[in-house]
Amino acid sequence: MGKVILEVNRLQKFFEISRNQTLQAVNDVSFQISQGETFGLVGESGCGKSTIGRTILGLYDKTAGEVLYDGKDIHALKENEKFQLHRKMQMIFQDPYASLNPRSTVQEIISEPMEVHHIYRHKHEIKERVYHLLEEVGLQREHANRYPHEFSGGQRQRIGIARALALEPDFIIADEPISALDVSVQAQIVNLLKEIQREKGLTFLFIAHDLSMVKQISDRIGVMYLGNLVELTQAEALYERPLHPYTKALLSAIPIPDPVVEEKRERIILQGELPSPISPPSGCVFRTRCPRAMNICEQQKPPFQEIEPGHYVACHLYH
Amino acid sequence: MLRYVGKRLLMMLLTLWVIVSLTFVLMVTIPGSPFNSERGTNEAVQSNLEAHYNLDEPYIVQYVLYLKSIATFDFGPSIKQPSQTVNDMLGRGFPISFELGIITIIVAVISGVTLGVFAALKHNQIIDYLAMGFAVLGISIPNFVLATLLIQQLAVNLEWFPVARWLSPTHMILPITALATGPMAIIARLTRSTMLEVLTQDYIKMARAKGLAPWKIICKHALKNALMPVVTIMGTLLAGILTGTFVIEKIFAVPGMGKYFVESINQRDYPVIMGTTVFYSAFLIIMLFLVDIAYGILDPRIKLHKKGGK
Amino acid sequence: MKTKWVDQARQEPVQASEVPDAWFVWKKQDKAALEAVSRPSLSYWKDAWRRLVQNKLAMTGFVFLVLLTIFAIFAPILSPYEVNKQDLPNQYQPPSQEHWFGTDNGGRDVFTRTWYGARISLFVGLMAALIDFTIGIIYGGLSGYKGGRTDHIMMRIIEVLYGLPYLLVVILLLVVLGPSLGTIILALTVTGWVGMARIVRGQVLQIKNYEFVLASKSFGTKTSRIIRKNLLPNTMGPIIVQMTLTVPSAIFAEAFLSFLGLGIQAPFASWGVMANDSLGSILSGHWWTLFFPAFFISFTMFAFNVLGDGLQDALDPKLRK
Amino acid sequence: MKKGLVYLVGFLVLFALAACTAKESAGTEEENGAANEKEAVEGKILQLNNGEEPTSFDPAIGFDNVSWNALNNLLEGLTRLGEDHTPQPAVAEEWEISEDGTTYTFHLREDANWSNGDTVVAEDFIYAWKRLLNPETGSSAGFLGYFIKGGEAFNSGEGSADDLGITAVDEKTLKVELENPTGFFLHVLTNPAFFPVNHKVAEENPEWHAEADSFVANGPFKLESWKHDNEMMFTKNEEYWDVDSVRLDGVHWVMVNDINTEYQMFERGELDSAEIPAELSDQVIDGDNVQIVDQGGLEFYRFNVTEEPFQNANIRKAFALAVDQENIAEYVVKNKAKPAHGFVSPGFTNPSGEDFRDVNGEIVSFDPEEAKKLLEEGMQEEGYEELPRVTLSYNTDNVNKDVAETIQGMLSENIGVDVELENTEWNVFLEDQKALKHQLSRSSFLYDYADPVNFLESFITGSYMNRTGWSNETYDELIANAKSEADEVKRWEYMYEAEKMLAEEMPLFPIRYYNQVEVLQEGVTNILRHPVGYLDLKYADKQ
Amino acid sequence: METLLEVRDLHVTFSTYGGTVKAVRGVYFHLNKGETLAIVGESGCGKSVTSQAIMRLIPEPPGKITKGEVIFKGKDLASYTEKQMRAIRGVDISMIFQDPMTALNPTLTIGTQLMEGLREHQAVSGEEAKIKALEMMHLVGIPNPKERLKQYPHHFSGGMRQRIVIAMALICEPELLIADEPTTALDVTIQAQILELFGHIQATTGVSIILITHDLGVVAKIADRIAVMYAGKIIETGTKHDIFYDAQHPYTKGLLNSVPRLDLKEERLTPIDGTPPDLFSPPRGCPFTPRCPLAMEVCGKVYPVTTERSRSHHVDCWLQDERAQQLLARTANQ
Repeated sequence: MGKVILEVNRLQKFFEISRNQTLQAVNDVSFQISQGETFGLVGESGCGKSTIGRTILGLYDKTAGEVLYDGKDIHALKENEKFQLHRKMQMIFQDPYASLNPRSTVQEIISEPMEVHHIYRHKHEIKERVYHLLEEVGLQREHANRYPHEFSGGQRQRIGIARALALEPDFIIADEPISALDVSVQAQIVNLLKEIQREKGLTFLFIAHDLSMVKQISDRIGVMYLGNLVELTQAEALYERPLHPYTKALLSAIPIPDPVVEEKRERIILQGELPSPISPPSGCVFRTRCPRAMNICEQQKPPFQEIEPGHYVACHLYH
Repeated sequence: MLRYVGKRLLMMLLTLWVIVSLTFVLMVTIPGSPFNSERGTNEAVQSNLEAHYNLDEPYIVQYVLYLKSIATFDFGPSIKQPSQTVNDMLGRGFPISFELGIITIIVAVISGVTLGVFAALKHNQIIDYLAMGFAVLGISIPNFVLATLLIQQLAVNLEWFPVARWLSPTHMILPITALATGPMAIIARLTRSTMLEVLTQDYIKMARAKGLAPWKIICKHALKNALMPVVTIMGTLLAGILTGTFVIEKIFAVPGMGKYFVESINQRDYPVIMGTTVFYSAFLIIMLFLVDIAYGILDPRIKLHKKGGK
Repeated sequence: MKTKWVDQARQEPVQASEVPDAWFVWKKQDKAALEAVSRPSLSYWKDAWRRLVQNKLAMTGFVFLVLLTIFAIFAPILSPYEVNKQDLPNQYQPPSQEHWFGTDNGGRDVFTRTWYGARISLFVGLMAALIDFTIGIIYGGLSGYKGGRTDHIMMRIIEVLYGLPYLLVVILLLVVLGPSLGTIILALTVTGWVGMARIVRGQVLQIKNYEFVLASKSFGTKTSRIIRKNLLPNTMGPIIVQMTLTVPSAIFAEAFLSFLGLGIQAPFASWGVMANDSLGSILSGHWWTLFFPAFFISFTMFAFNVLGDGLQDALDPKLRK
Repeated sequence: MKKGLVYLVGFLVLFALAACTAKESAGTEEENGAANEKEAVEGKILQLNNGEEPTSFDPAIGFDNVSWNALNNLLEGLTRLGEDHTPQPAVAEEWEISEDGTTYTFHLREDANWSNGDTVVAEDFIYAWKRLLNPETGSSAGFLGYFIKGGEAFNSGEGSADDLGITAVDEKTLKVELENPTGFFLHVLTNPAFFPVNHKVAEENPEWHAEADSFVANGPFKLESWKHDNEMMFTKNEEYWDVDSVRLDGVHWVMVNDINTEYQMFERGELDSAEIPAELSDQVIDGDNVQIVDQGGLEFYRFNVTEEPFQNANIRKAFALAVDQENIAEYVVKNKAKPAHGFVSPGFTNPSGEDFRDVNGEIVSFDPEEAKKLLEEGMQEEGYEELPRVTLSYNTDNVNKDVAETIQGMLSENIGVDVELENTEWNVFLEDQKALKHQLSRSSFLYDYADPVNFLESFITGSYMNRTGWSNETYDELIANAKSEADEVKRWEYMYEAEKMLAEEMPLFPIRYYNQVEVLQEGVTNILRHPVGYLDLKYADKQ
Repeated sequence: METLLEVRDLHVTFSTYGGTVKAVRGVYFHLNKGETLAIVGESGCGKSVTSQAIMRLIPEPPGKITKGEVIFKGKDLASYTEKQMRAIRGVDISMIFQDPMTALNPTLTIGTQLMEGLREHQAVSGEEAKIKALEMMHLVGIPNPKERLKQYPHHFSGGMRQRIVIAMALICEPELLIADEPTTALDVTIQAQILELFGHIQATTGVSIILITHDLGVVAKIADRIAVMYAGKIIETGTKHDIFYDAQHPYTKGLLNSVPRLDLKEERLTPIDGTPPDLFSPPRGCPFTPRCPLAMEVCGKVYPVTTERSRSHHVDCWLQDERAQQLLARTANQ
């Protein structure tokens, strides 16, 4: 693994809903991402994974903690430095329908970041670059003059990827890039991302709710629950030796497209519902649904600790 | 909930205060005086009158006095009709304007919603076109033209209704028709479009999948949801109707408070201007508040004590 | 020969044996066809226009408005009568060869005056809509885009404006400034922009959270460019619809003001002034003096409304697939 | 729970609202009761429209048509205009005038009573007149009392009520001293400002005039009910001294402030009398049921002689002569309006029985040729290459607008001057006119009493009514004489002279004389209207 | 086994501004009593439209069932009047929609919505309806059913709502339940709960289920038979085992290959290239041709005949033809 490129330290992001209600979207999350690595961040909807992505990118202000990119706190950067940082860090969005401006042509969409950053002096250079990018993501240059709505979901997502690649970034945050797509197309996109990574040596933060896909692409995976990172380890380790009860339940909940395996499989069905992030449970946030909850879980928040080399977990069972 | 209401009430008072202050500023800026007359009066008489109505005081004192009168809801006598107090005028005029306005709203809502629902159900059929044609026509005719036409045709020529005044239910039909046509048309159009949208919703499909009778689906599932935008524009509509009442009241000689509104300004009858403005604004603000509450009742999702959320 | 095979399998079961052997060879892979986009390329506006054209009622309205504009521009020039030239002994002439719409109380040609009135009414309507549009976009856009406290305060201000008795403000304005085209437009827009601001705000609030705006932000785009390139083009649909409704309602409101005696400065007359001045003709039977201005108010209202409805349908993103 | 609260709050607000209005409308309900009695009033009820709510039934305050029309039938002064429009004995049965014409002694009728049974006494007049002139009252009719000795001083806050020239000789005798001999004083007395007030009632309840319950009448009718801003019911006043002459059992007044609606109500039979909307005039005016009565008054336009180009008399005259009054009357104002070719309206007869108008003749006549000539002359005098821009101002009103448009057209056609029109709301208009901010502005005058000097004195230097900036010593002198001269013949001479001066100097030019036009239902008779004076229903009848 | 439902040659079109969309283009399938049939396909393939067409819930206009028979218990529902259909809906056939957030009317209480179907079709008193409703709430596992009956949809989480929708669908004890992507909008852990619930319900009530989904994983556990749909056609049907272990159609295979397996280690997913066809103008022949790695000239010209691999396993693919097999063999040899 290369050097650490992104470091998230005890990041907190709260949203003030009203005077006395605060939504604790991200609460005390720490992780590091190394150069060339793909870091997967999984969790169910509302667990704060997208918020982390957006906070890292500076789209949201943090509440506490720090985000260091190349050792620099991105929230403390000057306007100009921030602007430069945007060249290195790009984002791919979840909804291929909403993430492309419906009034712009593909050409305009992909060239926008280049125009903003004044990368090329001539119009035709930008145009050539757009064609190149389109081909890189498996589309054709003829598509440049079309509008987003004329494309299928997968094609649109590829346009989004082309846009993210336009500035030749080092680091890409992919915020659920496949969850809105059809199964057969999901694989296209995942493969495309993998390919791009291999070719350009990019670092990825891959956010998803679908563990099976994340596993395909990630080197390491962090599991989030209700704003907290509950487990973090190598991808294989997570599947082979999940430690946190939530991770276990999450893994067991994923159906396997194989009737025989499926019939033999013992499922851990979590009871109850996800608590509200406005008033999360005391102690361990998972304790209300945890099949192995103990008294201490109610009183004390479990620390996020390294149990095995490179395997972090926040659970009282392992302390 | 109570906190919400308290907060809203406070907000309403603040709004009212701003309106009162604005009105006061506008009022003292306009040239002219309530004592202007063709013949002219003696200076002594003038200054006596001015002193009597505190018009010789500095503006700030007058302003405070007005605020005081508003706080006690006692606006004092009219300058132009000194034997009457503003409270008398409002007390007389408001119930009538209120009656006219409320019946109009009810008529407009009921007929507008019915029209809109039918049009939506018969989407792109002849009934739809007829209803919408009618609705657009309703918005298109200026109400003073409509009112005069109605009188000439239905009252004078056909003798079905009395020409004017506000005495019995038959007297009410023409003015209410003239006043309700516009809002009815607006409501009809709005109902139609929201109804069309609601009808495509999953819960309507779900209700159909349950095998419910069509009318039940319309009344129970669709209508309530389709009404919400109607409730939302109710505030604006209400303000429009209140303005419209002035025209209608004049043409139909309805003794409401619309005329005080205009005449008080023309005559520079300051207490009346102040009184009617405050009353009108307060009424409108309260109505807007009620609309909000009605919205909350109609839509259980709206939590009045907090806004937004994720 | 070929057509016989096409997709008929289920109706008349094709016998596999009927299919020539020669067809059982690998088909050449066509990468381009794989990503082919079969639909015709249309910009948003072209597509909307195409859909608008299909709407007969809306097109009727549109054509009417175009004709109206043409007439308003040229009819007074071509008319042999001067708009304000009185010919008292010739008053109240019914429509005839010489005076297509008859003459009014001053013996003036109603036809000529109607088209002059059209100029004024349309000008008032368009100006009001334009001003509403400008203020509405700036105010609503700012309020919606900034959000939070700014939005809160700006919305409160709008609430106050809502509570303000419109009539009072208008009368006061007209009293202070005197009647002129400018005053009337000012009176119409003084609270009129609120509706537009609300719509813009609602749109902006919705769109600013769309991912394409976030995307733009994510590569450091400046706010002004985001508003210009991302927000405004996407809020245009409802705004245009709102504008098509503002124009006639301003014309209408101007008519209402003329009823209050606050119309534009004589001897020029908008439709509203003309209609109000000849209200008595309902009684007297000089129907033409009222009918023509009233008809044009109504029909303009009608045309704008159906056009607005049509535009709403045409510009509705939900209908795009 | 939440829902319940929501309902609760909703109801509370509604209730609060209802409570507010309930409190205020408590008075209205009583009035409703009174109004219902109206249904019980049987017999000949005349249905009339008063347009709007009378300003006040306090004779000192209600100084306008909407008050006078009603008040003239509820109260009665010392004199009352008869069918020949001259003052007749009313509450005063007879009177003596001193040699020098400055002292009047009125003897009140023994049987002149108030509707509550009190007799009308001299003190009632003194009380009323003192109130009229008291600056505290704030009456705008105060100037009418200036004929009375000490009146002006008291009203200006310089004198005191005690110095007023009015004394009660005894309960039924009233002595009035005047500043100057005033030949038309008996006519002045017919103005409602001089109506008596039942001082006993008024002292007890200063607001006696505000409601029907407390109102005491001494005229042909009494106030049965009064729903403010809505309707009034008058019934025959059985206490009235001349009750036998009153033929109506009552008058029902509505307040409809829209001329079209009024006419439509008439058409439908809901009213017995209505004004004629100008548009309908051609169709209606020649009918048998139309009553047309002259009204003393003039519609005219003022020049502002302090503003260019109207400092020049020739230019003023050119404008005046370019306006065709005939056409304005016939086609614009309609309703048989009379074009004005002089300033004093017809109907004022001199001591020898000749009409003022006939003596002075047509002194301002439409003459476009002459107008052009005068304009050229005037422009030469002033050295104008081009006439400065002229704005014609009028106060917002449909008829005013039509007239102004017509004048605009005539000026353009006859002397080639294009003026701009400008209308403002009345209050602003008046302020501007007083402040001489207009160039050429529409004006009107209605006589308060039947003497030409009422109008003519408006244009003396410094008069409140002048508003032209025009000042002429000779004219001032003529008017001073016309006001103080005891010899009537001489006095009229001064007035002829004065009017001619106006035509010569032309600080204003006339448009038309006023008239009163109404349509009546069949069988409605004897509704009396005076050229100078107010609606009289004493003799009115209805089949 | 008794056949409960049989769909024959169903065609559905939608007219839109852009033209006519042929959403369902001759669909055949059947469902036996007590079994679970899964219709699998990607978005836009016509699976939802098929399910709604069975219940005749296609909004007309713009939709139109242009052709086809829907034989339910021996009777052709396609010939039923709207009134007759109403008596079927909710009573014999019930339906669950994809998004539990929108399938419930936000302005009515859960109780009202739960009971209205029952009260519409059966003469029951309010009390009886309530008892039944509570029973259903219990069946679908909603705690505190009594209080929750009085609440509004927004008080419930997505999973709970879906349970309510299921309860609503089952309250009249229908014989057939059509579930249109019932778990797509839910989180994995909740999805597992709901899938568990389906099994539980079928065991308790014996209801037949048509499960519409795009997720082959979901199907693996609960379906008995699977129909794979593509571009408005059912291209392969078979039992669970037929499809998962003996898939014949390249599309089915592609679908299976593109799904990541949590339990297996694999370096690279095999996606299906390209995009599904636009149904404005469906392609001639087999609609999968442009994306098919084994496409032959014939595929683009003629829609394949249905090959019966076994009694339960049917495939629409020219590869089943002998000549294609020969071609394959030849290619393999090279």
